[in-house]
Amino acid sequence: MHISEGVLSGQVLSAGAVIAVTGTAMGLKKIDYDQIVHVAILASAFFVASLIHINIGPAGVHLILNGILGLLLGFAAIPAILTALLLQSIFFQYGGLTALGVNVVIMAAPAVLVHYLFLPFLGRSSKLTFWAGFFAGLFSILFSCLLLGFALWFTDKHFFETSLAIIITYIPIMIIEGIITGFCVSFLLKVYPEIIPKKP
Amino acid sequence: MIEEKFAFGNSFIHRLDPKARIIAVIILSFAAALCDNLNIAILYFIVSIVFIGLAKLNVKDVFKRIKPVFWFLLMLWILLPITFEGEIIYKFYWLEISTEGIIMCCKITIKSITILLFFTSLVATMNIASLGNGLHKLYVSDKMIFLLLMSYRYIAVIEDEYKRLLRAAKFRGFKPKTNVHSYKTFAYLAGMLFVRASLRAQRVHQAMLCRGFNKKFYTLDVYESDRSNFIFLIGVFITLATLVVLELYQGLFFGN
Amino acid sequence: MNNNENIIKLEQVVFSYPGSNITTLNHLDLEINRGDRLGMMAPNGSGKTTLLHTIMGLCKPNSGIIKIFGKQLKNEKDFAPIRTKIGLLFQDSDDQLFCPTVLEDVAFGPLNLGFSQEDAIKIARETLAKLGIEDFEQSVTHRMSGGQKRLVALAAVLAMQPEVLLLDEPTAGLDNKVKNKLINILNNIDITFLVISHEFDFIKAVTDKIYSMEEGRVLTDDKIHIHRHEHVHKHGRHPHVHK
Amino acid sequence: MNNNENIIKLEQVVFSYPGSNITTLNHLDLEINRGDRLGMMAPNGSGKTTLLHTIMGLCKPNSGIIKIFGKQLKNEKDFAPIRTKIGLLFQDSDDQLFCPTVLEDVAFGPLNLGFSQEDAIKIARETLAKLGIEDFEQSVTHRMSGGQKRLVALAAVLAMQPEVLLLDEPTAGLDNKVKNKLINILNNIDITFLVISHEFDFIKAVTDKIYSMEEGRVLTDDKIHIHRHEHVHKHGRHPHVHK
Ligand SMILES: Nc1ncnc2c1ncn2[C@@H]1O[C@H](COP(=O)(O)OP(=O)(O)OP(=O)(O)O)[C@@H](O)[C@H]1O
Ligand SMILES: Nc1ncnc2c1ncn2[C@@H]1O[C@H](COP(=O)(O)OP(=O)(O)OP(=O)(O)O)[C@@H](O)[C@H]1O
Ligand SMILES: [Mg+2]
Ligand SMILES: [Mg+2]
Repeated sequence: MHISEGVLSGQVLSAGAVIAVTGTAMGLKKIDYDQIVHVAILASAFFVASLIHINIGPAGVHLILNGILGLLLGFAAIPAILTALLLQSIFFQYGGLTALGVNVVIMAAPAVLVHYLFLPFLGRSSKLTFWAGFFAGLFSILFSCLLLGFALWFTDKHFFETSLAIIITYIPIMIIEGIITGFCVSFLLKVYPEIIPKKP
Repeated sequence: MIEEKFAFGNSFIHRLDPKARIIAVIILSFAAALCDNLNIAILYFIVSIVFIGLAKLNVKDVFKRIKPVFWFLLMLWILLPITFEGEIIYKFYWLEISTEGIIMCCKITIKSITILLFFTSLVATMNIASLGNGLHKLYVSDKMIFLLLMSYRYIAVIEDEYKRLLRAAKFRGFKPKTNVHSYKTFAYLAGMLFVRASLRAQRVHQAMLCRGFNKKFYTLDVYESDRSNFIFLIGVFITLATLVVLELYQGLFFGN
Repeated sequence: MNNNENIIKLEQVVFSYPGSNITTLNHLDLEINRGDRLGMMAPNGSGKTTLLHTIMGLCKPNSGIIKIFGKQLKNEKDFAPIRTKIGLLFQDSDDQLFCPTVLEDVAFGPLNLGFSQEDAIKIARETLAKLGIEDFEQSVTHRMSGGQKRLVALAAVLAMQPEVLLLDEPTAGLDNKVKNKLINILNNIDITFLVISHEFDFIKAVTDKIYSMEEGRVLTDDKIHIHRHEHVHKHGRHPHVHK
Repeated sequence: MNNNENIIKLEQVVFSYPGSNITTLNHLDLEINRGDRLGMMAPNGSGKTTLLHTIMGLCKPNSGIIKIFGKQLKNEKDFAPIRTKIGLLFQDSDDQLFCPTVLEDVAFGPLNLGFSQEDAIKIARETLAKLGIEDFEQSVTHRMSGGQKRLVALAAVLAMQPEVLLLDEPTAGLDNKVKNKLINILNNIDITFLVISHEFDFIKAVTDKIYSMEEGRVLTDDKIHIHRHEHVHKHGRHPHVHK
């Protein structure tokens, strides 16, 4: 989920950059030197997971999975997402430099939010785990869409209908991210519970 | 997948110090992003083309690289003129196309391509090691640089792992469809990627400890600063100043 | 059974990885007949894994003909049904196991083939029993040892009831006990197979013929000079030097 | 040089992985003396890798004594300086090469030891030259072949100028050419080492003594029965069965 270059106004771009830098600094502070490799390689996994291609009927979409990254990393997800987005722009030119800050906020803020909202429910029972994962996946995309909409709306009030259209097209993706995140979290809890952090 | 196609060239730009290039790309991109006049935006676009020329990049490859943006722009051209409110210039039943929408589309198209070209000519022409080096000289936090380099290093490894996992699934008759079994399988594949990433991180961390890692990251310096970097940055500043002045006093030059 | 029935036939196959200017497979010919038990021994990077992937349709050759079960295969659509009949054991078992438990992993194939849940589980259990690893049924794969994983991966492949097995270095990193178990399994299974390995003893024990690869081609001559290291030596600090 | 000088000494070391109820190392004793060239051959999952990690202080034992260079080591602080003097070659080279280029990777260790930038680069270049891979200096590690990566990882370890080498299955998946290169390197290096391998020929060619592991203990008896597969056999469908 990206906003392309050249769309947003100066105020929105700088607000995004400032929030992203602050968030990244906070995230980096929470990573100590023993965890930094873990965060880095999970960022690689997040990057690769975003290449996974899923069918929805005749169309296809790429996974986003910022919800899972948020659940696994909390605040550390911010620098991890910044890393992944920067590498994406270097390799594929999705987005460039000026919108990077805003894009980090769009992807990372929901990730951190979801961490605090849903992590406490993981591992209580297998059903609860799945649904906590489901809503973590769904909400992270929903929040991302809302942030994207706000960014456009703050740039120019005329973007209102455009924002609405984007949010509506993302509804199927929210559901699919929910399903995938639900199964994925159940999988992790069964196979490798150490990867799930202690309750916040 | 990750082929740094432009990183290994031999041009004026390739020889520049990464630090100078990073400074240049930041100020040029933001200046272009903030520009609000279509005519000036076109001038920025011309400057970006000059940079592509200076870096001696293959035009076809550059075009291929920025192709994803065209899909986005296409969507924009379909969506914006009909949803953007403003003065209606064309009406087709309930479809109303606004002038503001069209102008907006033009601006966004030019600006986004320009910024991507700046990025391609100045940043995509370094390999990641040099990028890390440049960021280091610009006092970016060591942790952040390390995160970037390390993450880059293992993307190819993890991507290979993913490809092989998907392959194995396909060999066992898996056909991706729109159903729960498919989504569950992809969830398992993604989950496995995270598990393996985490296990690998443990081993890599251990390997670093074994090599005497003591919470300090070193960057090898390979670029020496010479005069060309300075001249380059001066050139960038002059161009930029000219464009900004032009935009401020646009009325005098373009008469609107 | 007609022992000369061609199962896999490659003719003049040329392949190079996109972006690379090396021709990894260079006018390669290969025939595998029903009942063949072939070994393949060749240096790192000579293209063995690439060859197996070409047979499976993962690497699309630039030119040449691939015939499997007598039918020429050209595109993804032709290969898809073939892949379930050829079992490929990957060089790294970790790449092959992605379900939460061993049982689910082995049942994954049969489920995709359209078997019902119960039948798939039944097949999975039978296959595990055949390999003597039924006790691992509920284990989590990534906590198993290398040898155990290899056997589970083999079970996952065998559960598809393939007609040919392609084994990519099945013994790398395995101890002698598991190696012997594999030898045992391969010698008692009634299936056509091609096994890649760097270990002469192992290949010798399970196959009838040993092939090699050189310059992108398969050398089928039975008289290939496979340099065997017969002279194991105890030595001091300055031993005889191997070239 | 006193040939009986203890470099590494483990006494009654007990270790089990957190959350596991198996005692991986069970009252294990081990002595490595200066100049030793030891081999270790033992089944998968018998704890060889765990043993090496315990020596390096990466796995903290539940009880027992670890003495290295005559000094007893207890916590992270004690181990940190020791790790630079013991070179561990990991089972998977990808775990060990984490810098963007080969040169940086090999220089990583010396830089951490406090060498200046130029000296670190000089040491790195010399080490690469010693292993005959100086041409790879600017290569990106993840684009290299398995054998090349293994040699670079070895260079990275040797650049620290360690006094002891611990090698964890250095030959798995390598062809005979690279294997012989490794044999050559190990036979011409003046360093104490312990090498783990499943390949008898290789171990035999580079070491003086072969140890094994069983039930979490090291068997040092020179008379250990290492079951070697001397009788390679051609066979029909129902061969002699190995137990
Ligand atoms: N994805 C790829 N892109 C480009 N080149 C590749 C790729 N995969 C392999 N190669 C190259 O193709 C050649 C053959 O590789 P392949 O993996 O088939 O060798 P192999 O015989 O299986 O070696 P090994 O014994 O190490 O497994 C090698 O030179 C390798 O570097
Ligand atoms: N991180 C871990 N958590 C729990 N158990 C582990 C872990 N790593 C290894 N084990 C277990 O400890 C035992 C010893 O493992 P180790 O890796 O030391 O064996 P190894 O002798 O090196 O085997 P191989 O020849 O396959 O490399 C095995 O039973 C393994 O399953
Ligand atoms: Mg191979
Ligand atoms: Mg091991």
